[in-house]
Amino acid sequence: MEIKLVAYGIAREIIGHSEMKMKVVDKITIGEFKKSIVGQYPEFGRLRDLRFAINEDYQNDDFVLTTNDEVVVIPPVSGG
Amino acid sequence: MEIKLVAYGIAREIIGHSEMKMKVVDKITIGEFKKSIVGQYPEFGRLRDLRFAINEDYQNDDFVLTTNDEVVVIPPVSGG
Amino acid sequence: MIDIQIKEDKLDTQTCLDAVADPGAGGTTIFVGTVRNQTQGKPVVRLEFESFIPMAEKEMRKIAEYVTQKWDALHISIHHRVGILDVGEIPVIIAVSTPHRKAAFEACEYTINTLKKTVPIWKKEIFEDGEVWVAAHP
Amino acid sequence: MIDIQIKEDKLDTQTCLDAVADPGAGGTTIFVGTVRNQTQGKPVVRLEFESFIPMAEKEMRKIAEYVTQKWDALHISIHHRVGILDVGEIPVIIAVSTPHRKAAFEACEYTINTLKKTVPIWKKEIFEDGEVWVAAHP
Repeated sequence: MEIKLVAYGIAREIIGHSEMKMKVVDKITIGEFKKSIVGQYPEFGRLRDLRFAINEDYQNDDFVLTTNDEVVVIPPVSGG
Repeated sequence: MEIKLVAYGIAREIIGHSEMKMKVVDKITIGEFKKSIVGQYPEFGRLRDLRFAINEDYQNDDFVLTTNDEVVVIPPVSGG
Repeated sequence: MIDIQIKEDKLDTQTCLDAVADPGAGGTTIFVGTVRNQTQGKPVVRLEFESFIPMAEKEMRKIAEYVTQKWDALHISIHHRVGILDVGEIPVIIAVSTPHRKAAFEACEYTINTLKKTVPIWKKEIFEDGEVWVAAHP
Repeated sequence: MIDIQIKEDKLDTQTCLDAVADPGAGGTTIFVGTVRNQTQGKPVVRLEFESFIPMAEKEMRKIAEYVTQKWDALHISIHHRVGILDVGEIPVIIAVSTPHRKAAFEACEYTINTLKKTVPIWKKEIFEDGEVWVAAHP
């Protein structure tokens, strides 16, 4: 299935795009997706943490992705 | 000897004046003066506390008054 | 820099903020006191503040000097109003700038707490049916 | 009342103070963040902030709702700026009004601390010789 990946901050710079379409296995979880993306972009493994948001909410590792989901990569935040 | 008594807030209302000259015994301490004034104006005894300032500083009970000192009665403060 | 003012005019937050601005500041905490519309459920009509001003300024300066040293405050501004204040008006503003934010909160809270204990300023609450010198009695 | 804003325009403290004004407020605490001129001794040229704005607003609202309940806050205003900021400019203002002052300090400090952990906003420090995404690496 296809999902849309959206990236901000250092995640955007690591991926090289702020948005891109990706093919992933059906019913992939956030945890599995995280492993796959860290494999593809090893720099993600060096970050202090890496979270993912769907529907403008942080989602746990066991959250199951659906086709056309917009998955936002949230690198360590530093507002304020 | 004579001193000048200056009173603010509820102390002014208890004494009925903001300033007045008072005769006191020579070398009276703040502690002794406090007893005398509480005796004269019993309402002072009902306050949460009663402090005295000379030269714009709080003074302890053992501070010895000098003639013409300006003694400021400081009832419980409530700024802010 | 220490900025201490006691005055009858209205207080202004931006003025205090400007007084503590510093390129080395990472955080500024401001406390703004306001006259509440009630005390223990009883409607307040207005407040009257009086002060032994030269001593009050001296005591505020003592607090400001302690805060500057203890929390490495860059600047501190303490403005207090005296006279008659209506509900919603501002009797006190305290602004503290520090290199790191935690210190700004601690320093600002210490300042207002200590001001309420040591600075010779007195507040009378005026109710519909009487008046009370705040905190005078146990 | 909860007032959340993320914007490119300059932030204004008086605006946040007005947003939390209340006749029942006994104290208002304001935290004003400022861009420091250095980080660990290294001169900072400017900062760049970016945000996933709809989620950032949602996360700020979660904090504001928690604060309102936990500390009985009357009103809370959280303004955050995005874009390019120079040294001395203000990236964030938080104002909280409460019936009693202690709660205002705790609520305001909790809000800035939590904002820095949960709200999707990212800050890049630009130095003379490079740039760093703040807090990205351990």
